[in-house]
Amino acid sequence: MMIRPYGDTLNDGAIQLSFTLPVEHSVRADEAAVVYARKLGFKSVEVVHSHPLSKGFSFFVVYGKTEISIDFDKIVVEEVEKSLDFYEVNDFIKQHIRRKVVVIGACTGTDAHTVGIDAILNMKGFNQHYGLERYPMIEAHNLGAQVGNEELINQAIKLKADAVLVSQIVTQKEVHIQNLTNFIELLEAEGLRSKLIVVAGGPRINNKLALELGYDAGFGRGTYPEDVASYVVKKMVERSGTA
Amino acid sequence: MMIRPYGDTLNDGAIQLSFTLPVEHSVRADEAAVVYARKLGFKSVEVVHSHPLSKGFSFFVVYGKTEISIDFDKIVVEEVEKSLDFYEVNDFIKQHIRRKVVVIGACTGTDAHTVGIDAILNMKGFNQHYGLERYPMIEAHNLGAQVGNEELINQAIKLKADAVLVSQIVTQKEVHIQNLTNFIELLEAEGLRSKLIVVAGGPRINNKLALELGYDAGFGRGTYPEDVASYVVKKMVERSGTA
Amino acid sequence: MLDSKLNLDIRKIANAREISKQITAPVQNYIKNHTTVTIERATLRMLGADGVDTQDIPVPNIIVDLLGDKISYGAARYYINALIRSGGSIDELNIKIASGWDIAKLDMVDLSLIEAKGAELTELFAQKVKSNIRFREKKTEEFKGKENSPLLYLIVATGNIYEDIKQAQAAASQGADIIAVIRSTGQSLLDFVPFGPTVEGFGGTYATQENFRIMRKALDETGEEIGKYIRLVNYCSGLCMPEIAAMGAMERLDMMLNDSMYGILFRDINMYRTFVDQKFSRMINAFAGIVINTGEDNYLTTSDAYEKAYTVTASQFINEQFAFESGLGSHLMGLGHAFEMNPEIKNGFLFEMAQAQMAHELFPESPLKYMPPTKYMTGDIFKGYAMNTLFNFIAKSTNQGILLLGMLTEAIHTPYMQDRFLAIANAKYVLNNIADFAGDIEFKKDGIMQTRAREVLDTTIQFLEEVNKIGLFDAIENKMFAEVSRPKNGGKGLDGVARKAEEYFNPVYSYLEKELNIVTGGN
Amino acid sequence: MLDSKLNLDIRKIANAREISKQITAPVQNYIKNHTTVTIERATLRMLGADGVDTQDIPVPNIIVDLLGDKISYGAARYYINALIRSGGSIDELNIKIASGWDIAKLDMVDLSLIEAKGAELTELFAQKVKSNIRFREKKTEEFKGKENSPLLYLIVATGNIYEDIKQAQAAASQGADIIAVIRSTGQSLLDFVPFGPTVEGFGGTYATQENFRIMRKALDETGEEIGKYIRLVNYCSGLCMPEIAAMGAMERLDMMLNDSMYGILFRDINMYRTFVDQKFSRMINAFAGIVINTGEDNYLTTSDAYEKAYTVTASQFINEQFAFESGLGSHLMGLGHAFEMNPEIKNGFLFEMAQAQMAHELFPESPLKYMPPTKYMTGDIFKGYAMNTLFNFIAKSTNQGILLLGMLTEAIHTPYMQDRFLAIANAKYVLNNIADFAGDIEFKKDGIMQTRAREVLDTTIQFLEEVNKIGLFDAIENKMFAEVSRPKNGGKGLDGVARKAEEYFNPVYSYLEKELNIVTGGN
Ligand code: B12
Ligand code: B12
Ligand SMILES: Cc1ncc(COP(=O)(O)O)c(C=O)c1O
Ligand SMILES: Cc1ncc(COP(=O)(O)O)c(C=O)c1O
Repeated sequence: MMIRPYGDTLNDGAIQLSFTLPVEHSVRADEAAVVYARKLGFKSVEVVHSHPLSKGFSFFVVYGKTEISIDFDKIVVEEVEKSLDFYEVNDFIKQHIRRKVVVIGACTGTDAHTVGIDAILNMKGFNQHYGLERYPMIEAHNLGAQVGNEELINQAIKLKADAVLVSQIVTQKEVHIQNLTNFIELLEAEGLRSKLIVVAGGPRINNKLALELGYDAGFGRGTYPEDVASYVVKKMVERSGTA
Repeated sequence: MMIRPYGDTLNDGAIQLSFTLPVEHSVRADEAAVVYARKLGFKSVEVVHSHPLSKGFSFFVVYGKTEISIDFDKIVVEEVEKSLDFYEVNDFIKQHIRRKVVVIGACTGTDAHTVGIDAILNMKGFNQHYGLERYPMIEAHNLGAQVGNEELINQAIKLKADAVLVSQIVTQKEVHIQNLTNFIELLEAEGLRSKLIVVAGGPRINNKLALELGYDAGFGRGTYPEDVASYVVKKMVERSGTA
Repeated sequence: MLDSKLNLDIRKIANAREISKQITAPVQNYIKNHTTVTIERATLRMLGADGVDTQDIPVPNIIVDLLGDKISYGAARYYINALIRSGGSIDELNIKIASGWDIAKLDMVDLSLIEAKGAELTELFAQKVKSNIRFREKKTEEFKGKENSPLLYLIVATGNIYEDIKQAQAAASQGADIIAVIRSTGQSLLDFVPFGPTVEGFGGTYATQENFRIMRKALDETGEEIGKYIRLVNYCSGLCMPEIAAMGAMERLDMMLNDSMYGILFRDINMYRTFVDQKFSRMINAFAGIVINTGEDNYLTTSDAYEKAYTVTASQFINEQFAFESGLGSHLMGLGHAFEMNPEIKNGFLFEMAQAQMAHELFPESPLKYMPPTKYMTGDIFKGYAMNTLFNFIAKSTNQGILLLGMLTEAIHTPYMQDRFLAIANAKYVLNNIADFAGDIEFKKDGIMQTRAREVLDTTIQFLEEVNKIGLFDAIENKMFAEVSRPKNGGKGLDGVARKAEEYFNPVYSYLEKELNIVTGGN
Repeated sequence: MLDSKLNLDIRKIANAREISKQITAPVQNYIKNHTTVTIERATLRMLGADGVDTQDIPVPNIIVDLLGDKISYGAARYYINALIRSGGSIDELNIKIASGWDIAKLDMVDLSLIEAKGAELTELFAQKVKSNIRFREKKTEEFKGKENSPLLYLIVATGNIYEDIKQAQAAASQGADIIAVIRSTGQSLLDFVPFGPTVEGFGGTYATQENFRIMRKALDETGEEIGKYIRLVNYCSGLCMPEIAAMGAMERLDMMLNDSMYGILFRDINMYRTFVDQKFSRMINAFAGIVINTGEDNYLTTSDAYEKAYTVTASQFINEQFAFESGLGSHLMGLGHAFEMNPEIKNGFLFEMAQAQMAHELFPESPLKYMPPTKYMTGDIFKGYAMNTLFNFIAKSTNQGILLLGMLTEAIHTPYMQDRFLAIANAKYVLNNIADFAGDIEFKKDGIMQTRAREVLDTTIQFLEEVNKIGLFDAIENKMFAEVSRPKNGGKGLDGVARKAEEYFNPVYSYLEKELNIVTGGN
């Protein structure tokens, strides 16, 4: 199925844009905004608002219509399947793994945002969803924030982790990509990559990105602890081939 | 000078978009939004927000970065030059035309929005800028709204207009384009086009569009009466070659 | 008891009401002696006239055209006569008429037969409407808990009824309580109601009985799904006011844009025509339990909201009187006003709040309809979104009844689906976040808001007194409303007004007068 | 007189203040007997130490490292000794030290000579700071009319000081009153201050004296152009608190993020270190007329704003005491709090308003610093813009002093230029539109807001009493603040604390104590 954006009529291709151009505000700047939007593939373009931001910078609000379309049937996502809930995860572990699963997690590199990883790990959890610490069949260790990649690996070894959860919130200048990549490289150098389930998470992370960077899975905005738990335990069983 | 949008660093190419896709809200829909934005030429794309709108429709807020750039030096606009003010217009007419200039205006077709053309013509004017009715050297006739194109031409003949001002506010389904084009065709059929100065205006009109449609000039958002007056009188003198 | 913040003088309020009554009295005098083509057509519709001929002329129009001057005697008389004479069903009669049967030329059967048949047909109509009311009451009762307060009112305006349905259902599932289908540009000046489902319109969709029906069905379906009664609105306005009222009553619309003077001032419809029409249209709305929405917001699209606030208040009082005189109760009066203060004005918020609160205190039992900023909306959608936030704030904190949601793209296009979604999200956020703010604050005695309200009320009274002195007809001619002059005999539709004959017969009119306890008095 | 809306019991307020005084008293006892590496480095900086060696180690760090335990006697003593012995200028001395001259090993000249020279250098520093103050006073006086109320506070955070300047100047020309240059992630944990202009940083730009200087210059230029004094802010926080205070005093910063406990709770810096450092840093800020911004907003990024509102209020009282004890007047206390109520909470607006109004009534002379929603901001930039509208509303209607503007993209990226523009436009609209709203309303007696404020104040007092019972040090260890436990001897920087020797010598400290009328008392 070919699809296009929808304003008020199927296939009208309507999109709202806003952007800044590094030119002085003027009629010519407005025209530049039109030309720019055309270059992005918009057939009909309306600069509905423009305003000077400061010397040499102008702001635009634009509505455009485009004929560009994509084939929705060709969109595939490695969708992380429907989660087990708190009870199901514990039962699943009891039945298929028969020992406590060890999970460690941290917000790594220079990143000091603990709230995300806490939401996944701490007792209290997030939005009335218990964190992994509360799962009877999971032994969860929260290493906190600003944890270096080496340190994280050492802890994984020491605590005999089954799974490592890496949180990355700050993404400015792609700092998270560097850091996430570095972690996988270190793991591989240590020959540990295949022994661990390695999961990345954060508001700008998604499964696709995580897979590209060599993680087993990635979780974004609005993840709940059971999503991660459920993924981890199923993956463990899948790997050991005992499912 | 090649330019690109500016987020917080020159040439970062950052743009904000929002749009709706006619697909059910899901991880796959999010991915479709990414793919779509890529197809528009965005290299890095973040779907920062998505929300179901109703069955089969999803809303997205996206930030993207693109390397597409345009050459600002190549942007040319037929800029309507700096206006004379109220006094200057009257002096200019006294000196160069030596009779009252007759201007008629209307909001045409099915369009019933009088506020725009009133702002240009009525005594009171707009934002403390007097309307053309108040100009001693202009004889202004405001025909109001929902005026048919034939009727407008009849009045132009009857009142011996020098200039005709056409206002178009409603643009849904390009109704203004049809109506504006039709007016020029009728004028040409009557052999009147070259005898009149014909000006279009409205919030979605600009000079470029007006020229394309065969008008002498076009005025958009935030036009003041003196902008129009000044354009009309200069154009009259230019045409008669007596400037 | 009303929680009063403004400390307004109740004697002044009573006085404003009293003057308004004096203003409308002479108009009522005119009204009772006249009928119009559309009143007759509406009556025919309520009795069963329907369908179009090969040139798409509606059956009610064919009949009234055939009758010409005879409408002074009431068109119903001839229609019922034809029905009796034809011996067939109403549907058969309509088809015959559409095929060219000239019922104006028939001999008349005995009046008592016509009266009996008229009573019977009226009863059929009344039963239908009453069952609509019962249904609405049942559903609103059933789903009451889910309603927003104020009710969230969203418009759809694609021009295509089927596209409208998609948008309306989306809005309903997002939280809308009310859906208004905006009418196509220009329909208000048509002296007939188009027929059948329509897919072409500019800036809106034609109001046709079929469109009413299919949108009603679509909203009922969505309503059942989400457990809510979704109210449907259309425009009972223009040259066919009473006919649209009749259609709305039959198709279970819940609200109607319906103003006593809007057509005169903003559509240049003749004033006699409008006054006569509005009365019957409101009687039908009253009978059908339909909430009217008056159009005071329109004053502020051409006049300044700060300077001319009193015209809004004055018009509300006049609309109220006209409504009372049509048997419409306060609880059905969605009196209009709008958030149209220039956003650059210092303390503009306080003036808006004073005005909105005053409307609430002047008309405590009426579900006020509050219109969003439109005039000062620009292409800056972000600024617009912030303005809509404050608009929603005032609506909630002054207990408005009906909240027409502002679109961030108001200055750009008729709403996209996402625009409507964002509007609802904004309103829901504000309504919940400030839920009990209104009850938690008081206005400072003699502060800016109290002073402003007092001043507007005083000016309103002065203004009403002036109108009363010269009479409403002359006041309108003298540009006192909306800064526009409408000559008494100018405008559209005057030729459709006829003086009623002594023997004027209209079984629906009489029935409604009785049902609504309207005492019109003799000639 | 303060216009009170909350009807709070003034005895309770006095009580909260009294308990806070008791809480900080034992801490003061510890403070007066200790110094730290950064206090010594700050002192050296104020006396003239500057520059770096080939490995980018700052001269003040070189000296303190050389001195080791000797800092108990005050590093100034050795630096001045070296100056006298070198016979050259300060600049020459700095270069010598950077090149490896070990001044710890020199014989000491007569103390009276050192004291005299110390007084002279301190005087030079003091003159510079006083002239900064005069300049600031002149300019703020000159351009007062153009300031917003509250002052609009905008952040820049590109990581590159030159890019920051572009953004800062743009913001200033759009209406910002205050520009804060956000610091790079992690600088707070460096035990030295980087040197020179910097163009690389994550989520912010390094605080260096050169960066202060060039941003100051840029803002002064823009200020002259637009006729306004643009205030500059940085972070006087982390392991180098007093040094950054010293740099700010010299480069005419106007505000500093500076909290008595933030480093302990949110950066895991040792508590003894932090308490000792914060005092000297605040003395410097006080002397330089720099407004501090405390960090209570941070509690609410990890704790719930509804449940833990009292921790904010308690922390404000404690911060106030610590500030008083550093000679900092109320008018320089930008006590922090934040709009962090979950936007889904019914009546969240009322709770926010009660809290903001209470802060104003508890600290009527302090220019409160109100932080925008951050935690509940999402990628829905429109929702965010609406939240920021209500945030600005509360700020204005509760008379906040400093308004850190919220960004619609808070959940996405550090601000784009257009984000900042939209934030300013939003604030200006609201501030003007509701200009006198605060003065025009009252809160209902015993209504939701009054009750909420009373409850929070009561809980605050209970909480302060508990803290007082076990002592601040143990309270922090016991997780009573920010739900985090910090062991007394844990965290970073404890090894940088030294007990002062009897003969401890610090001419700047002594000078400031005198100037600020601080009575520290003997050992
Ligand atoms: C709270 C907060 C802070 C607090 C952090 C307190 C703490 N102890 O964590 C404080 C005030 C200290 C702070 C500081 C800074 N912050 Co901050 N902060 C935020 C804020 C407001 C909320 C983040 C949050 O708590 N979200 C709630 C949690 C529950 O959501 P989450 O993190 O997305 O986590 C969920 C999912 O992503 C997922 N998840 C997350 N991690 C993981 C891991 C795994 C394995 C899995 C499976 C799932 C998962 O599950 C969670 C639950 O669903 C955001 C803005 C915003 N509204 O998002 C900025 C924000 C993240 N901060 C930002 C910045 C830049 C900073 C600073 C660098 C600024 C500075 N220079 O001072 C500093 C430095 C911090 C540092 N060194 O990293 C930027 C990041 C910009 C970017 N994209 O790079 C943001 C977006 C604000 C902004 N617009 O500038 N911040
Ligand atoms: C006021 C208003 C009305 C009033 C009009 C009252 C009146 N007497 O004019 C009323 C309530 C009656 C109305 C009705 C409708 N409106 Co209306 N209305 C507006 C509104 C709120 C403001 C327009 C306005 O007055 N602007 C102020 C004037 C001063 O600005 P301006 O028109 O741009 O004029 C300036 C310039 O453009 C220029 N200019 C204009 N004309 C000319 C001509 C010349 C020659 C020159 C030189 C310059 C010039 O100079 C002027 C001064 O600077 C806009 C939304 C908005 N905020 O823009 C919607 C809007 C224009 N309306 C709209 C619609 C759809 C309608 C309806 C069709 C809705 C309906 N189905 O009922 C109806 C029908 C009207 C019809 N038949 O045309 C849409 C148009 C969408 C589109 N792009 O097609 C808008 C954008 C709202 C929306 N989002 O849906 N409307
Ligand atoms: C009472 C009333 N009727 C009708 C309309 C709509 O306009 P039109 O006359 O084009 O149907 C409005 C618009 O605000 C109105 O208030
Ligand atoms: C007092 C104080 N210092 C510093 C910071 C900034 O963080 P960092 O410690 O990374 O400099 C904040 C942030 O809110 C703060 O409130």
